[in-house]
Amino acid sequence: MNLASLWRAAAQHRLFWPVTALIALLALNVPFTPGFFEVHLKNGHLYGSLVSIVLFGSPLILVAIGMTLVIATGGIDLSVGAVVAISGALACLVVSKQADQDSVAGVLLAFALALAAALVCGAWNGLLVARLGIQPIIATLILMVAGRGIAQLITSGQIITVNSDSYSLIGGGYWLALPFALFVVAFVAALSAALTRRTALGLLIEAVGGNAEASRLVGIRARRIKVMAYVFCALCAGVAGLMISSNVSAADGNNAGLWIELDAILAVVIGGTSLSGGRFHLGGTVVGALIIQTLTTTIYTIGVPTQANLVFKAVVVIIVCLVQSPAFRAKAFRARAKRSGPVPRPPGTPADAAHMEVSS
Amino acid sequence: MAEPRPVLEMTGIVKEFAGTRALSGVDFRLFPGEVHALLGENGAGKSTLVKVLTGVHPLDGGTVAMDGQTVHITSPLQAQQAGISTVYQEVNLCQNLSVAENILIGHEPVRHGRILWKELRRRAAELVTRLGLDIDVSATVGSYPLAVQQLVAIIRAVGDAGTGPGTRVLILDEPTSSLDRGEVEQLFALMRRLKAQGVAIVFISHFLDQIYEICDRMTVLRNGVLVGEHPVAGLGRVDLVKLMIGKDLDELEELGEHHTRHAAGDLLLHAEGLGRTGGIAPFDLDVHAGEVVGLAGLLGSGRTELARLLFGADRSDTGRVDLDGRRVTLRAPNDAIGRGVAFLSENRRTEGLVPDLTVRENILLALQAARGWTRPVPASQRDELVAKYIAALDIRPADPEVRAGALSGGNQQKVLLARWLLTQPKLLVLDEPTRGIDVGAKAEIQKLVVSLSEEGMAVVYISAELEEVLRLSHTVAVLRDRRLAARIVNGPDVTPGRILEIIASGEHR
Amino acid sequence: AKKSPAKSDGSGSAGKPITLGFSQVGSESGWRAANTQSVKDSAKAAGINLKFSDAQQKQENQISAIRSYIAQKVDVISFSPVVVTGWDTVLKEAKAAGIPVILTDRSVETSDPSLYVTLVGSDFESEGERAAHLLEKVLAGHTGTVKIAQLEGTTGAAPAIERAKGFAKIMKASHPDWKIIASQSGDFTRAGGKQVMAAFLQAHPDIEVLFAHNDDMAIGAIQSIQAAGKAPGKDIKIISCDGVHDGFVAMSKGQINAIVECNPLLGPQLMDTVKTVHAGKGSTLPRWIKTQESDYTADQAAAALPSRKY
Amino acid sequence: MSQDRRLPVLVTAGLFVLMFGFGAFRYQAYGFLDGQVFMNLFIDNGYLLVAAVGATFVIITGGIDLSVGSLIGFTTMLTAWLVEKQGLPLAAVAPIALAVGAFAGYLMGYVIHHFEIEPFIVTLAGLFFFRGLCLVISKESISISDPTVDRLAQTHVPLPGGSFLSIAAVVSLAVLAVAFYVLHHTRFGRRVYAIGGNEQSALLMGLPVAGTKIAVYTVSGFCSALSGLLFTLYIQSGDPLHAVGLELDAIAAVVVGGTLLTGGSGYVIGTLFGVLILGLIKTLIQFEGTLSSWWTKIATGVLLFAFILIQRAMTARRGT
Ligand SMILES: Nc1ncnc2c1ncn2[C@@H]1O[C@H](COP(=O)(O)OP(=O)(O)OP(=O)(O)O)[C@@H](O)[C@H]1O
Ligand SMILES: Nc1ncnc2c1ncn2[C@@H]1O[C@H](COP(=O)(O)OP(=O)(O)OP(=O)(O)O)[C@@H](O)[C@H]1O
Ligand SMILES: [Mg+2]
Ligand SMILES: [Mg+2]
Repeated sequence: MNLASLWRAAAQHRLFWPVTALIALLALNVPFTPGFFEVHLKNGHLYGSLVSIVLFGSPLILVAIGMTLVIATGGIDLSVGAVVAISGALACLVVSKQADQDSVAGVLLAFALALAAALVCGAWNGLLVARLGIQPIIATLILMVAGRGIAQLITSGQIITVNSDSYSLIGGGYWLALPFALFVVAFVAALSAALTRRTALGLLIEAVGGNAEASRLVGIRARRIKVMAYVFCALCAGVAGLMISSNVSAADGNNAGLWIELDAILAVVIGGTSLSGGRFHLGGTVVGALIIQTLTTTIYTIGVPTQANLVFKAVVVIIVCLVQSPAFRAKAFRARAKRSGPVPRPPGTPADAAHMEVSS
Repeated sequence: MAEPRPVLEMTGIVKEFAGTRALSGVDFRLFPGEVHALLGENGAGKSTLVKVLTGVHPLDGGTVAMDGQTVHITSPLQAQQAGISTVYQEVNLCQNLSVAENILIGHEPVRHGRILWKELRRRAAELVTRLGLDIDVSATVGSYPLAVQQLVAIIRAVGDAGTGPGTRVLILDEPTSSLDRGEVEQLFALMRRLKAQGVAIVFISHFLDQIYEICDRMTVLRNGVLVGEHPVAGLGRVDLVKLMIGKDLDELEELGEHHTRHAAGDLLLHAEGLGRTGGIAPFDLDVHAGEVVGLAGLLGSGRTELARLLFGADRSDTGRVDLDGRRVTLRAPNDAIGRGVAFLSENRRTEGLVPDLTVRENILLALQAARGWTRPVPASQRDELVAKYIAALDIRPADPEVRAGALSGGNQQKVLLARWLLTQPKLLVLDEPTRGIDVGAKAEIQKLVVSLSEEGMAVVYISAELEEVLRLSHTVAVLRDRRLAARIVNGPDVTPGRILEIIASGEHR
Repeated sequence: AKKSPAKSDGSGSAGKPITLGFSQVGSESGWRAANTQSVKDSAKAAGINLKFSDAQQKQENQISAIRSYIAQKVDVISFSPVVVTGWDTVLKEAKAAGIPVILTDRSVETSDPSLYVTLVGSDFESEGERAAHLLEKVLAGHTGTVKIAQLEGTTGAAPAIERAKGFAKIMKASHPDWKIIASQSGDFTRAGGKQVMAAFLQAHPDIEVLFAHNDDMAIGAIQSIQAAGKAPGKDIKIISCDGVHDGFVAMSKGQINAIVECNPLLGPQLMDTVKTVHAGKGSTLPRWIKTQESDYTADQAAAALPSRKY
Repeated sequence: MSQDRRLPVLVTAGLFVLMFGFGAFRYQAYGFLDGQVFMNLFIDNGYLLVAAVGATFVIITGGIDLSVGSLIGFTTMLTAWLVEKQGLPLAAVAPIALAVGAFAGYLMGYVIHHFEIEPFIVTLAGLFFFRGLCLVISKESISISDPTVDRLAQTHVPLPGGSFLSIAAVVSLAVLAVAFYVLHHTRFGRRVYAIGGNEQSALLMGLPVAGTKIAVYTVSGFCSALSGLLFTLYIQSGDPLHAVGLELDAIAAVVVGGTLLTGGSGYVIGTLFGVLILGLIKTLIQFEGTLSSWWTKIATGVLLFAFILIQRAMTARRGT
């Protein structure tokens, strides 16, 4: 009885369904990869499926975290993929130009330049959206197209290889036997949580996303807030770019971060943040990103034939979204327990009921 | 004694929302050809009852019967088909469509599926004039102020009550909340006509005089419970109020005429030739600390526009403003806010509330915006402040963590008021603050205004109710055709009649 | 107007330099970039006035590019098809306008062979076969089953399909004991190769051979193999295609056992062909001018490395 | 007010003319002024126009449809497969393809409305799903040798002045006309705008919101399929990688045409100019003919930016 109530409490929690989905997806691997959950020490660092999920998933998590804030302001950022490519390309270019590629100073310089570039990209998006009032999707589409070109311009279409242990640390290296990327992600996540929840930034962002005109009339400097969101998002993408390039010790201006924006947005929504802006949930986003990365890994490990990859992905995504949708669960539930209430509701009514609140 | 059969009978209606139980076992009967008042405090459950009836919210219990047969209405569309047309509390129109379309969408005149636009506009114009309104029906609804939109919503509902598939029941949820006498008269005339045609009308309002003027019978709710069904004639005001809020209401009387205790502080705001083309003609206005300046005028007279200019919500294109004797340029609201001006918009839904945020967050928003994002309000202080104002304004439910969107109309209004009081402004601009607020709360708010002004806060007060304006203000500014026609020092000799005279004639000695 | 002189008639009479309209697939990989560069350089060298456009991997772009070349009345049109099918309409228009067409890099399916003069490029299927033969060399002596993992290129892309086909063909023909136990797309990228390989190693710890459709994926995979505590090139033998510089570096370290060259530097050959065609001697050319390519094994790597230009 | 809302379209049209003039001046030497160059805009972008028209419906309701590109690709594959591998006549295949597309749209609309899942996500799943199905049908491209396809593809609709249009171009213009009529002269069309304006209000006004929303996605699905057929004519082949990322072009075209993604305002005519502008940007870059791969991308971005900037500047002056 006590347990039951505890269960109900858990089921109420926002993260309940995303986490359930994640666990289910992980469990799906076990029959195909018996040792899926095993993690053991291989030449000085942890090794196992879970580790590689975190390792390969961390860039997506970063991008998704940034995307969450942008979406919360009622915007969207399609340019993250391009920013990933730019920052990676720039960093690798700088490192590869150095006499001693291993020198920490040089690598840090590369990081600094890359992030500076990312910052500029973010400011640019912010300018277009907040100052010029261009619709976010189109404003960022511009950088999505041109930015990819800029990245290729930097690498001149080639793949820039670097041989620098200090550079490969951030995305490929290990620290305390754990992937260093894990620490970066943890840091960024903690930072953004603090930035939004310890200060009033989160509240103001949610207000701007929830009702722009009202926010203007209470004197919120919406423009400033939006610019900050886009800059932060670009910075996250920048770091992700460093990770991706460092993970393979090479910058690929052509393909790095290609289509990552879609996965990021997917992660944000699976995490429970609405694309219409307002309330946002960083924790959910992280889980969402992990779900997507797990999905990718699963496709590889359970041997889905290549041509079926996308179908498989689509099906899983839609299932995950369905189980998360209260409307769907309500219907599914009513379908099973055929207790007809006083008024048989046609599909759609609960939806509308939920929306009605505002107008009561 | 043989009663006629009710056209609509709701029995044992139950409605639960996530936390709250909005309706518990309410019975409601409606007879053909009657105007039936649905009364109750804010949050009593009036709108919910309406929404449950019209299928916006699913029922959690009880039955609905029309002409004796049980009906299952599960969407507004079905309600309309069943002959129930409704004006919901918050104006629900499509801002992007023209007035004409908003009135007739769904019933557009068509030939071979092709919309006959001329015919459409003709019909709309006709319906509009029937309510004595003259506006360009091909302009978008969004270009008109709330009051006009409210009228359009009524015209839509009534429109198909006249033309549509034999409307039997007409529901009006606070239709008059921001209309003034002229429009209300027109509306009542129309209601009487429909009543004569045998249409049954549900009328929700917090204006008791209107209830006594137009209604035959009334049903009173309190906290979602039915507390009585009476013929209007049978029940006096005092008893009615007692029935609604469960306690006597003498404060209003004791409040008396405020302006008698006039305390003219030093000049706070001085506007000179301030104006905005298309909005309001250039005007001069002085507001002193501790002074209440009431804006009187008819619908569309420009009160809101004036108020918005004082706050920088719109940019003025002529004139200048001094605050505290210092010249200021009001480019955006936060220029004004920074100098202690606060503005409560008349349009709580689109310009006030952030529905997804909690009550607490909504209340704190203005203060937080002023402090900037780096300096959040300390938790302890925050909760204490919020609790204080929830109590002071008696916001229900008193839980700071509920979604503001889930509050009843009146309570949302209180939340917004709290939001601005929190910032302790020097000048408080209130555009129809008592819109949709129940008698008790209205008295509370009026008392609040009085005490605030006594503590030295300057107030610019807009209300569709002349009496209210006169009761509270030291100075009355009369607007007409979007220009400031007159400024009068309030006193015993200033009566609603006199104001209306000025509005009519447009000049005063 | 731009630097290139206006053309009144298509014939481009002796005085004027030849104008070549070249439509590139896109810039999806380092290989492609090298290919583009080579075309541009050799055009300059050959004094041919090049009109270049990049189709961003979209056939529709390539078609409209070709249309605009027709409208601009260039002397010769050349392009590396994004896909093998669907060119008839636009090629007919070119033919109608009397502009000869040369394909590069990969061929197209047409109803009417006269629609293009010749193809300058490599044969992906044979590359797949050569890869299989190289594997024979590498496995020299080894008998019994061989567990192979395959890193495919972008799903649906011609090189990916053809190389897989060629490899499978030989397997089927002469090596019933070779088994492809895992095969996924690494999108021709290092990141892709690395991620997929990491997953493979989890699910199939017993992989003995890796066939990667290009060097980049192989290089990515090598990193995963090392992370798994195995020795690339020894515990797991690796064969790949292309022969980009980094690939040779890896091979010289013994991490890749053999590479099938797929030469992107076909600019010079292309320009010669263009000249011949423009001189009206197109009929003398073979239908398919194959690019000179060779196979390399680890022992040749060090020697070949300095000479790699891409 | 109503003036203001038509302004973006007018501005877009004006800018298009301006840009075209610029091209004509810059490349007159290369026969840019040859009427055919202009007609090619329609020939080369007809299928995009059809897809964009479908997207316009969705976007006006405040939704979005990302499955466009994949559905087009899928239709090309399906058509090619049925015609070539199954030997069905095109006359039979075309209706099937259209029905499939419409049904796909219907399904997505149903899930979006009844299960309250964001359109972005549902249609994104659609994007993955149909791209996947392409590959499931066949990894390799299938060329169509069917004579009817050939004939349709080669047919030139002659125009005064020696220039010509393709069948696809003509069809796309017809679709545009129909869409315009539906949106502005039928109840359905007005409901689309109403929902975009305020879905709640539309519901409270007693409009059939569910039906309309689902219908809109069905329309978009249908348009994608039709666009896919036109694309098949244009390319005469099915390929699993056809039309990748086309949804973004479609959305961009719609938005550039002055339609708001927030829904409720916009005109299909604007979409036409949006498509023409994107097409023109491509054409200009091709005529420039000296741009490297990456400069092509950068130039595209810059032109798009310049264009939107001017559009903003010209429309903003009127708006509040
Ligand atoms: N969508 C909703 N979700 C949760 N609670 C709701 C919702 N709508 C109304 N309520 C609650 O139901 C109760 C009745 O609300 P309702 O709007 O019916 O009051 P009302 O009588 O119309 O008040 P007012 O006179 O202010 O309009 C209130 O406590 C309100 O908080
Ligand atoms: N009856 C009307 N006819 C035409 N326009 C109107 C009408 N009423 C208001 N307007 C428009 O509203 C604006 C001024 O109205 P405003 O809201 O400032 O007046 P108000 O006195 O505040 O009205 P309300 O009583 O609704 O608050 C002007 O732009 C005017 O065009
Ligand atoms: Mg109410
Ligand atoms: Mg007003």
